Amino acid sequence: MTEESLQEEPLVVHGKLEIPFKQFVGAVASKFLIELRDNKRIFGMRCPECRLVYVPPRSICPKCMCRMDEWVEVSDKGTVLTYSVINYKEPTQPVEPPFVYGIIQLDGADTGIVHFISGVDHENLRVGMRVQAVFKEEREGNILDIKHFKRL
Amino acid sequence: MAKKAADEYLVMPYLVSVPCNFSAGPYMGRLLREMKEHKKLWGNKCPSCGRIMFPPRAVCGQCHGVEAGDWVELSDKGTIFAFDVCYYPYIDPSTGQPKAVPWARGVIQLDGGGALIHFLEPPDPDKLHPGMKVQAVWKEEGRTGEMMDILYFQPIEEDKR
Amino acid sequence: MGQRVGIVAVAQTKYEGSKPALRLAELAHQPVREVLEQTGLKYTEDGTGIDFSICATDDFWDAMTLSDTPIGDVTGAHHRPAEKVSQDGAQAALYATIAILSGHYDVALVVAHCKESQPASRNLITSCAFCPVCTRILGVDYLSAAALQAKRYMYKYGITREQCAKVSVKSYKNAKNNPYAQNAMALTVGDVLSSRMLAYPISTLDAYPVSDGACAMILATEEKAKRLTDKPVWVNGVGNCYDCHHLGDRDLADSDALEMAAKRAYKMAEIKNPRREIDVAEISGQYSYQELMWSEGLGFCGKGEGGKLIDSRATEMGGKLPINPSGGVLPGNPMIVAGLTRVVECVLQLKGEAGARQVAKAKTALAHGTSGPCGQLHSVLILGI
Amino acid sequence: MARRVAIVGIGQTHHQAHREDVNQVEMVNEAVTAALEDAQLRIKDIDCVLHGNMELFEGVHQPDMWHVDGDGAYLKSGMRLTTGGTTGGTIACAAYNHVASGLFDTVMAVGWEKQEEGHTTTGIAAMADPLWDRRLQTGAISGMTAATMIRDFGERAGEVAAMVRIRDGENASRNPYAHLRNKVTREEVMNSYMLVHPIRLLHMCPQSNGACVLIVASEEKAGRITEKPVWVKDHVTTHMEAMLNETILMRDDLAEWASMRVCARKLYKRNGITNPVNEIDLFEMYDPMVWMEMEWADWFLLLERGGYLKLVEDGVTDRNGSFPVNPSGGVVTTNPIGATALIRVAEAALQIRGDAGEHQVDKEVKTAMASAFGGTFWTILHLLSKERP
Repeated sequence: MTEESLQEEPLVVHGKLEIPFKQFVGAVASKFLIELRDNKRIFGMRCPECRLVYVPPRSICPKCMCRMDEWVEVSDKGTVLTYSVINYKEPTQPVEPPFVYGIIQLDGADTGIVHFISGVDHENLRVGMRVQAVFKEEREGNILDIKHFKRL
Repeated sequence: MAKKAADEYLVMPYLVSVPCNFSAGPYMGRLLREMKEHKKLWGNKCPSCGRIMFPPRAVCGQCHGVEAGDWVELSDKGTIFAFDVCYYPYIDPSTGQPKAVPWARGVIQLDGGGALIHFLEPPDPDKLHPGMKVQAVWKEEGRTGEMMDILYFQPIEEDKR
Repeated sequence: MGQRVGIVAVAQTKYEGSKPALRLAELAHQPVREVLEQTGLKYTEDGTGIDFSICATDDFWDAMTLSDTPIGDVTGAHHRPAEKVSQDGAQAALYATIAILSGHYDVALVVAHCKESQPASRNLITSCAFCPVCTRILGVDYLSAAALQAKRYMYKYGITREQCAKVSVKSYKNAKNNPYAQNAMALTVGDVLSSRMLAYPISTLDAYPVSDGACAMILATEEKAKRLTDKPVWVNGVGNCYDCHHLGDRDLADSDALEMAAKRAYKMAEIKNPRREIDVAEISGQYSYQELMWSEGLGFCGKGEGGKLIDSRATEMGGKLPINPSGGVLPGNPMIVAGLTRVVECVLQLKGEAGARQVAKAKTALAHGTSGPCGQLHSVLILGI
Repeated sequence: MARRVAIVGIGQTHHQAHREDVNQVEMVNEAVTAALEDAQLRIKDIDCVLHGNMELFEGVHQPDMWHVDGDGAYLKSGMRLTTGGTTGGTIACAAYNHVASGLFDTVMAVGWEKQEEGHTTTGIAAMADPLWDRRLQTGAISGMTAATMIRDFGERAGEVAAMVRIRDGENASRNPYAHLRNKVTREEVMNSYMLVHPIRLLHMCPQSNGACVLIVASEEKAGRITEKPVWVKDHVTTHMEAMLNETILMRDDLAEWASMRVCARKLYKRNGITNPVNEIDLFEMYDPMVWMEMEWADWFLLLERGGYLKLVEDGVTDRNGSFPVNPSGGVVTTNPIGATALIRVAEAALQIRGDAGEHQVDKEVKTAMASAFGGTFWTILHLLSKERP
């Protein structure tokens, strides 16, 4: 072997890491998503200690660590807490950029939910804007059963 | 709730798929190039303990960070130290696809030093045994500089039982 | 506390957008070799050498289960104790401090490495960190999450894009004094504002570039540190803290976890007034707004006053509290490594070895690291001489 | 200065193949809740939470971020340490270090895995070098150890392999948390499905979903929390070089050189142990398959090659034997990988407390040892004692 081979262009091998996964959302989140899918209704969960209503609902209060089982139906209307216009593309994104992410606090909920905001000129986006969930026609039992939130 | 949801447990399937640019570095890079261009295996020596490191690498882990010394050409013939035969189809993380079974692999001690794990043919526990002499079968066309440039190791003729 | 932990050696690679010539272990080996040479230490457990190794590395980033495996060869893991912190490197330095204080180990090596250039996009990796129940499917990653935080922060406290852009301008300017920095340039606020928008309000120059690099350090008990170097740098305080996960559970404009982490570190280091007592700070801000937000969390200014702080120029070189004389993360430090780089830079400052980026008379320094989306986990180390 | 550290709380899930009713966070919360209940503590009493699991088993990047929502780490200190199969052992070491440092009083270590959400063998195969032998992996189901045991001991090895599995099944049937709780017969073991020649299904650990939580505390706190503290006397971590293929098997001095023996020698030397089988009362061993227990136990226990086979044949390692091994049923009956090594420590502690219930061993347990295995032959040993060290 010759010394020249040390001077060669660095060898970079194109490979990949690819593994399929399937994650269970659990009984509580299943109920939440089934309600979205079957009845187009949005539920939250109230903590017995801090009384906060969490949307999306969970079985454990992340702050008090207690079990929650008080379901609360919340509105499909809410207020935008923050937003961003996304101008870069990744295969992980379910829609084509540019698109808008927002965190929306639904009426009756104490926490926000991350989702898409659509149908608003980007210059007109505002924190505090009122929006409403738009459901998909064909729903599958995931959070994308809400297609996006539209301006009220 | 209006309608009591049945005990339906939802699952979110998804695929982690990350294309990667793996730098081979000067040591592994040199080995892979030699495999591609000359069908040769090269290792390097630890100047401290004298062992042959294969695949070659920057430092000897056993000597705690001693940097590698001379290059050594290795044989593509060797002896099976131990082997197993896989009947369990699992998903290869390099492809995301299940691998066809059965397949056999052996820990092969190369003549003159160095060792590797590689596929063995035939994948039949009755036709392989520890101590058996084996030889690399190289890909003749389209070598790309990877371990699979060797297709598999097979028993050397005179030792076949 | 009767015992102190001292940092006796630090090293880092130059940070670059891509280091195609090096494998991960070879990358980690560079700073490790340097700290071994600086101290003359070997990997021994007979009381004369390094008796514990910690690497900061992550399986997703390295595309490898047990990403610490190949690194073990260069950290002397063979037949010896080695552990892996799969988070930001500042957590590894913090853990090394704890491990030495425990009395179980005397001298610890810490090394962090990452090649953000290895995966096709870092967003492919960070999107896997979100709750798979309701968030991941939306395609949110650390960049888009940061944009949501930036907008919330700017809205709540009236912070302007110009104020954020000033952080970028300062960072890239300071980086010119740092030979290890990846990108260094003279920018104007206008350059930052007009750079390509990635995720409003974060534009290209508000965000750190893809980066490859590694850094390492050796920490030791007080007694051994004094023997190993004339200029040990003491870890006087450490603190870390988690926030909750769902972006909508938090008011993203406030960094409760950082306040808590800082409080813990200040208490241990007996710091009452951080703004006055700390001479120099290295803060992990991957996006320009973060330096302002984290400054608030660290108590360098009041809540919502991060914008005023940058306007006051107090955090520039020559100011009362220079932040990121090295340039910080914005000019380019990879995830996993960035927090440890902050610690390394603080050590160089305190030893008076920071060259053109030296802050005069620095005696107490603060290093900050963060892991997770929108600063969900913060680590703070207070260093002193 | 170093402080004494005691285990004061233990919690586990009922480890199972299927947990479709809970997500990862909810599953982990079950073990957290159980540990807090065991210690009679509330989450506010915990200073610090340490997380451990493998990212590529479930595909969640930095899962501690999400898991904070169920393990109580909100506004607490903590970190995530992962070292493969040894992870549970590593976070137990880290929990000890955190408390001994004097900076934390009560620390919770959380190890978990939800194997059904990914592909265990795929995740393990991803451990190999992507540019070298990643495509040649059979994950943890490597037939090499079994092959060399059969080479050296012939049919006897196969018989002992069955005996170990029968013992583990018997023990697991008494352990309500174990995953595979059915007793098995020699014929069932011998005729089970061939996974990777010569390893059969019943030689191998299952893929489990589960979590284990350990709460450790300073001497002062421990005294207030429990009347039965279990003291962590010592822990030793010993890794090995990265490359698996050439280093592990092809050495004449393998028994002396393997990390198991190197680790054990360090532990014994530091703690004045000369005859482990006599001086240690019980061993919870991380054995991903029965063959590995058979080979590695010689290394751990400083026996001649094959010495352990005789111990198994003589019933010494049975639950009512003089040196019980894996009275919990061991890894061969339960393996949520990130939790597995922590379960070893937890089960050893339960035996010392005398709280193991149906699977409590007959003899009194004053000293117990727990091992962890991971990566390329990495080993951690914990030595626990009833008496304050």
